[in-house]
Amino acid sequence: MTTLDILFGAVGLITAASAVLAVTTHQLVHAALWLVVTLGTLAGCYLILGAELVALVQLLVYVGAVVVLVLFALMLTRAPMGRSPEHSSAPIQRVAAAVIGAGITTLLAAVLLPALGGQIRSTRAGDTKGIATQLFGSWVWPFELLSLLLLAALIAALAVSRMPTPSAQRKSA
Amino acid sequence: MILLLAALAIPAVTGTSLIVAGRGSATSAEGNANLLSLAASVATAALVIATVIARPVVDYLWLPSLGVRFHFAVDGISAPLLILTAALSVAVVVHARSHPPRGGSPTTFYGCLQLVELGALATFYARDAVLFFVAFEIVLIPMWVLISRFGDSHDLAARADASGRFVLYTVLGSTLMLVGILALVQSAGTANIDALAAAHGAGMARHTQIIIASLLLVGMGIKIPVWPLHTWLPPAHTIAPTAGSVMLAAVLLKMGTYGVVRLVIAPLPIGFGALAPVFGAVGVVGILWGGLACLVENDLKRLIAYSSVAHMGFVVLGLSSGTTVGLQAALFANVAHGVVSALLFFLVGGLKERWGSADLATARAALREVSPRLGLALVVGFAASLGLPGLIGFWGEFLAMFAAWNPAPDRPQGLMRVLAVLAVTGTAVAAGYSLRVLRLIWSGDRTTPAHADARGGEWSVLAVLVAAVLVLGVAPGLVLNSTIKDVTAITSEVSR
Amino acid sequence: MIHLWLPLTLVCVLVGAGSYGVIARRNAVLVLIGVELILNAANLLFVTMGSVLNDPLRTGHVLTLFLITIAAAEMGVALAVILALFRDRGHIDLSEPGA
Amino acid sequence: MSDSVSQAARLVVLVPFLAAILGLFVARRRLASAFISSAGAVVSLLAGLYVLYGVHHGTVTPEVSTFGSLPLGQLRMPLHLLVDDLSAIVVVAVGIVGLAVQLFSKWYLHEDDRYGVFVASVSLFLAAMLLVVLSGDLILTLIGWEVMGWCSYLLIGHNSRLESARRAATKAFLVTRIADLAFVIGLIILAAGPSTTSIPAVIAHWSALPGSTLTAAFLCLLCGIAGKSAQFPFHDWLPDAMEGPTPASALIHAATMVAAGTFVLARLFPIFVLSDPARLVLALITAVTMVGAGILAFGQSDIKRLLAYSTVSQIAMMLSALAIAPASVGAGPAVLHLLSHAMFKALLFLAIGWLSVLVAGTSAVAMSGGVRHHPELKLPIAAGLLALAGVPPLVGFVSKEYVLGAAYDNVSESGSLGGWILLVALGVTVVLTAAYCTRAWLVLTHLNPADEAVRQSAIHDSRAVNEVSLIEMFSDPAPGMAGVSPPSSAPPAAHVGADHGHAPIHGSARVSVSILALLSVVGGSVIFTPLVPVKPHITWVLAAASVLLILAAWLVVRRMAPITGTGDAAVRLLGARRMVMFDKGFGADGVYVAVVSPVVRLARVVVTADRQVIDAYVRGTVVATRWAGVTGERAHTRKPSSYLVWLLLGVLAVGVSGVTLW
Amino acid sequence: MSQAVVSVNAGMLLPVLAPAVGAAVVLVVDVAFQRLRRAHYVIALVSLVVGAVATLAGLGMVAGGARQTLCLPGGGQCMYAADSVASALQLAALLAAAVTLLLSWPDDKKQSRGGTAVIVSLVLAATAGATAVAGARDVGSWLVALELATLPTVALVALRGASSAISGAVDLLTTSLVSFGLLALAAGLWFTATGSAFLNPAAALMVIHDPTRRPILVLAVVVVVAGIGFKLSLVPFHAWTPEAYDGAPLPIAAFLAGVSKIAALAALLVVIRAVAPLGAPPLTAIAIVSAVSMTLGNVMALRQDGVVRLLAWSTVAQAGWVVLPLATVSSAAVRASGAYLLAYVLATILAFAVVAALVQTRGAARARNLTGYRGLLRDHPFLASALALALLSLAGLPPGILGVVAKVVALRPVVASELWLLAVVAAVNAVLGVAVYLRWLRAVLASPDSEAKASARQVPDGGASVAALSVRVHPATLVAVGFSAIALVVTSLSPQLILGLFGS
Repeated sequence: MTTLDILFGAVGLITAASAVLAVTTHQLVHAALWLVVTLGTLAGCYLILGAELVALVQLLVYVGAVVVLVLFALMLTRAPMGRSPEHSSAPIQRVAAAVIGAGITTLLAAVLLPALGGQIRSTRAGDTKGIATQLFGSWVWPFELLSLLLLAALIAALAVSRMPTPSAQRKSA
Repeated sequence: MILLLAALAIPAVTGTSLIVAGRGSATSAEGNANLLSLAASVATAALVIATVIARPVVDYLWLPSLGVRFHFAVDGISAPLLILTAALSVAVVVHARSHPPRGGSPTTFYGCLQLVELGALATFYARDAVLFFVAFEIVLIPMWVLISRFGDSHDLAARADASGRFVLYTVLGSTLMLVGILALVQSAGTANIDALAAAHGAGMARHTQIIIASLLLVGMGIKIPVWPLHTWLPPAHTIAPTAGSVMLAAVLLKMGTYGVVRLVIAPLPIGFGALAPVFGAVGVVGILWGGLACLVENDLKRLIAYSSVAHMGFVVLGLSSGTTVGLQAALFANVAHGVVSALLFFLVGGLKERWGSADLATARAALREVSPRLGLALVVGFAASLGLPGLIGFWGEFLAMFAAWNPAPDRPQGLMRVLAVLAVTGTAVAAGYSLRVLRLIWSGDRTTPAHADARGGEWSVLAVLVAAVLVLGVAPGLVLNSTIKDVTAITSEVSR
Repeated sequence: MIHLWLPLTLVCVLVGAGSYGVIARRNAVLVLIGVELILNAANLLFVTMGSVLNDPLRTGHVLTLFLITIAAAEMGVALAVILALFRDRGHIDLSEPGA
Repeated sequence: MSDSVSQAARLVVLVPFLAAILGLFVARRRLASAFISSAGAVVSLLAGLYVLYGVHHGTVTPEVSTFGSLPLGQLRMPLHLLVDDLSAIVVVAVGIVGLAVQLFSKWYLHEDDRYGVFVASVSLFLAAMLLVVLSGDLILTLIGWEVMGWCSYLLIGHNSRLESARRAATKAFLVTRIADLAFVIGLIILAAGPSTTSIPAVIAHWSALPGSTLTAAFLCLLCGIAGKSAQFPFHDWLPDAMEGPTPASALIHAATMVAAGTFVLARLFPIFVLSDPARLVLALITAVTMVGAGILAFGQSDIKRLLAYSTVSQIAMMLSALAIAPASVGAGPAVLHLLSHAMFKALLFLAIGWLSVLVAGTSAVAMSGGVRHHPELKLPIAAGLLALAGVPPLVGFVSKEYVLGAAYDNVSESGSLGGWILLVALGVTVVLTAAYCTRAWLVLTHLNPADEAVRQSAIHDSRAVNEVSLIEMFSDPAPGMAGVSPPSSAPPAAHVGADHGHAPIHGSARVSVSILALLSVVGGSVIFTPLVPVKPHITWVLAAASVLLILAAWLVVRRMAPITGTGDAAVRLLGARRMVMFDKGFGADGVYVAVVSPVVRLARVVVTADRQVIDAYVRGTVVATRWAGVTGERAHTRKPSSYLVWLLLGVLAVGVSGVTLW
Repeated sequence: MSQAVVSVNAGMLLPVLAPAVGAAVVLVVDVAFQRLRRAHYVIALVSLVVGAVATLAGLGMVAGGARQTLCLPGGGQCMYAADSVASALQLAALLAAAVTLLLSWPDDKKQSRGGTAVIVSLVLAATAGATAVAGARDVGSWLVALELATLPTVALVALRGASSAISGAVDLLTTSLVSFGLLALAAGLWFTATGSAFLNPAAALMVIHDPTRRPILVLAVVVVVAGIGFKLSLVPFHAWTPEAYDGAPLPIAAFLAGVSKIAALAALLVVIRAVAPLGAPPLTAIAIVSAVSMTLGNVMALRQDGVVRLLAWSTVAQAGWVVLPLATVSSAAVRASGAYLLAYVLATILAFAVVAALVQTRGAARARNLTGYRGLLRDHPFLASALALALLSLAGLPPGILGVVAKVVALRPVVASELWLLAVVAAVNAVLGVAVYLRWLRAVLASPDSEAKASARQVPDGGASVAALSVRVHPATLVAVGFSAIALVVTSLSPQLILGLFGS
């Protein structure tokens, strides 16, 4: 039981709890906020695992951008404040969801833990320089593809949002 | 070599051009289309006969990555069937002169006929197992079009049902056959039919042989058709136009038995030996089943369809005996049924057009009184179909029964003898339904409603077929001598 | 030094929670949240293995960065489509049959 | 010499066959077809005579090849003809009868529009019979055998406008065909042993190993022979076959088809004698048949049917000779009786046909006194009847004595059960034969101021075709199929009505009749006996006994014959009511119907099963597919969230299966 | 700290670079010159053709020896390999994209929404993703390229703007997002199991002897199958297919059926080939998925009256055939699956092209409904013949020899490894498939009846479009039809042209 273990255990516990809350709460905004907590604590986990750069990016991109996007989406779709059970689907489906979720968890655990769970490893101090070198050296090709992906996504998002509404089309047609 | 390719190319080109480019152009006129396809079929027939004499071989690699060769040749077993196919293709075109197709554009009709001929010829020429399968499939769609577009126009639903049944049933059969062929090629290591036959299943485990053989037998059994898999045949025959029925009964069914000889009996002796009793049994059930059905069936075309089931049952029985006599019997009965069923379907097709229906229940003028030519052809046809000695139908049936009585040593003799006895009783049933039909439509005192007798194209076709029935009945050696060599090679026993 | 079962268990839990959310939610945005959780589980797996394996390519970390970016891009397109859906139907309930 | 004989033997079969084919082409033209058919018969008869000559003087190669042997692997099928003294003489007899029939029918059918077809089929029939006689190969025998059956179908049903003729033809063919099933199996068994179909080889093979297999084969053969030769229990088709024109009857029932069985057995006699059970069975069959048929013949109200039953009885007599003749005696007696029967029965049929044309009917009533009115018929009919009755020295007497002698030898040598039975049966048959001959003669020569009214009225109910039609059981709804055919249907050959000026008899017909008459008178001891391989010995005791029996029967019937009416002894003896039963052959036809009807019921079951059971699976798949489609559509709610459920469920399933089943 | 810069061979990357650059250029041009519309298409076609030509270099290769680039220094492993399989799929993808563009060629009358530049650039981007994933040999570019091939299609579907389009887009979106999450997880598992970023046998072979890490690898593979199953529209990941096809504009539906299927299979094959040398036993998961997909797809397709939905369901069924050989993990299976996919794509794109052409002449209402096809053979013999050929190829019956051969190819590995049950299921489904396509073909051959036209007029939308019908088919569409028809005929005459692409 190392100190890292204890730290990770604590943070990870929060992460897990908030993740579960994020998918179960009855209030949309709470869900978004719990997501923020999850992502933030995950960044903590990364730190503990010694990946400072990743943790940083996580905070910037995810907490900074994605969650904001989510919140905007909630606002724009006139999400009701306060508890509203209708965000969750029919009970049967929820039961199914629980079963499937549990199933997938156990499947993964059954495969992963026996193989590696027992091991105790030292985590390298994350060297940002090394990562950067690799990112722009070895991984240049996927990096370029990624830029194209971002471009395409940007255009796509723009075009779809600028797209005239069906009601307008009906008028025009 | 060029002969053989031409024999395949002519129907292919004519058929496709008639279908695709035919309409609208000058050929769309009934007569021109007929003339064109008549010329094509005659040329093809000549070439086919030339190939049968010259025995050329075409062989080059077609699909290197599958090892499929474009390999065609002629041997004693396929020669009679090739000639039969070519001759009947000419016959249907000639017959269609006096009975033009109804229901669609004539170009489509003749084009489909050409494609059917192409498929049948390619199947009988093919020397590569996979190529055989491809050729086997070619006939499906043209025949489907013939049935679904030019079939009996009284009941459209029945037309759709019959054509659908035909194509779906047969596709199931051929796909199972494909699985079998692939397995065979896989485990034998070659797709060359001759090599397969020569290997005699050497180095293949018994259970493998049995599995492959059963796949192939079920697949081809649908085409033959063997007893419980026959229910596509009667509706198809009932609905199909005359030309369709003739090609279906006289040529397409033969492809199944031919395939059994080529791809089951020769390459898988052990597997087939294990399955032969069952195969023969269903064949005999088919004999009795079809015959009995004919005793009460009231639609003439349906009746002949059922009699086809019965006659192919004799072929199956002969095949399952596993002796030279049996194979000879089966191959001869194959040809015999081709001729006889063609004759009968030409007749019945003509009668159906004259009567407006093929129903036996309504009173007709006795053919003997009003149309002696049709009457003569009918008498000969049914005499042959009841296996009258001296006519073409006799040899196959008798020899099949003989072969079943003393089969190959690895067959269960007791069972096979029981089968032989049952088959003999089947001939009595055949006599029963043949005389029934003759008594209903051939003899009688009614002379009304009178209808025209056969003449022109129809009569010539009928006359030729009647002559064939007589000649091959008196001199069966014409066929048997052609097949004996390869048959002996298959059964690998010295013919004394 | 760290016991690997800790992060791995967290991965499993996150995936499970994510899939639960994907199924159990009808609001499209909430479904997206579930998807994010699954993605983050993958990230965590990468980071964990990347930091314990001695990999010259730094695969674990680099791929995590990629995935984060991809997630952002996805989110953009997704929200655009969801807005279009909202403008079309007036709600973003995924348990309503589509047109 | 021998090649020319071989050629002649081939011609014997080939020429009538070609004549038949040609005849079909010229069927429309009377003269042409008459010429072709008669010429064919003549040529084949001459060739037959040459063969006969060759056989008895000089050397012949017995095995004559035909169209080559068939390549059938281990089964040898040489398809040879077999020329020996046995076949040669029978060929000649058949040729004579055939020629006579051809000549006669030119006159008899001279107003029939299908004369050409008729003579063509007669030629084909002759070819088939000659093939059976000359065949040295079981397959050739079978071919001739079945082709004869088919021709008999065509000939009996010649006048296919008559329902009764159609029915009789169908019945004849079906009954014989069903009997032939066993025949075919028998041939297969015989051929399977030596794996060849050549008759000499078969005989050689089986005579080495007699036993149960051989017996089985012969029992099967006997079944077929009983069918073709109209033996009990298949006998009933023959009287109905009288629906055919009289020349056809003369051909089928005198010399050819019905006698073919006898010939085939005679051919196989060397191995037939080896199987006692089979011979006993044959003895029983023939005993029953000859007596029963004799009785029935006496009770027939129709002279032609009387002849028919007498044929049945006489055939039984021939076969009985084969059943009992010791190996030492051989098949001679049977063949001899075959020949003589051919002669006198053909004579009788032709003569009666002649008369029936003149008096327009064949019923006893119609024919009563016919001979008195047409004296030119007196001689032939008398000769025929005397020969039939077996009065010395006519041909019938000689051959019957040989049969009796064979029975006597059998009893005296081995004294087998069959021998005793047959000896008795033969005695009874002699009496019965004499009785019905006498009756017929008295009827025909009956002189009384007959009131024409009676006769004319009686003409029309002479036929007695049975009620329930076999084919009708096949439930075909074709019209005019009413069980009892309408009373309007005329008697056989009545479409060439005498009273409406049938042409006067041709010389050729007259000649043919008189040739037959001559042969039946002198044929016995002078012509045939020397040519048939048989030890010429006549047991005088038996001869005397039979003559006495004949005399007695003659006297009795003579006493019985009434002076009034038609002078029909049977009417007096049995009473008209019972004679109806006789005409129906004691309802044997009903038995056939009883056999057929279950088959038809089975056929209905089959058709139902075909549509409702087997095809049900096909339709079932369609239904199943459609149902699956409907279910699938229900499952696709088009709700994205439910799709997500499937997706993750699928992942779980795939993952689990992958991890566990890899 | 190793030298980190990889070797780059741009020529080898051209199949990916060309469409990518093309997309960028199109956008720039669009910004620069507002008016232009056709120029975009010309640029796009040029770039696609360039890429296509560039793939030919890789086609000579046998499956094993590959042209590789982006290799780590020191002759290490490479991130991009253009071997015959990859190049063949790339070629197919580029050509399919070209046909798609031809089909969506702007028509003078109707204002194309969202600007043609967007559509063109998105199509090009997705195509670049497809070609990139075919060549990808490392987890990173594999993931990115796959997403690049997927994400634009969502927008392309949505861009039509109709309600059906949007709901289709939503279905596609949600499914793709979840699937991508799973793929990312699978990639993580792969990395966990092998400790290598490379999808190649070398990495897989390290695990094979380690009984505890082997299950991780297996799980990675099957999760990849599941995650890509959505893109291949395998049951049960298929549900978006009919909605998206039906909602999307026809060219985009063709794109979904063509390019994105190629991308999906390419991605799958990368992984399968990586594990193939393990001599893995038959993958039961794939067998089950394939059998279920065939059956459900055919059964559902039998009930569709809308042409596009029918094609969508037939896609599901054909996807089952595509992965059928993969049930036996082997290089032969990989080639077979690729060949089958190409045959399918060729036929289905031709079918879509004909439908698009008919929309222009007969109006959407008739062209999208089976009954609207009655009498086609009489009215448009050429189009009808092309459609018939396409359908028969899909059904696997002559004269669609290509389809027959494809059937043979797909069944061969299954039979070779004696999976009799699977083979029989496939045979039964061949029958169902024939039923599906002949149902359509019967309508094509049937004699025209007046009531169909009448009904087409009654439908308001149909009426409108009938009113707006152009008398003749747009030349670009005709070119598309003719191009794919000729390709299908040629490959039917000599299927080796397609089989040979994958080496032997």
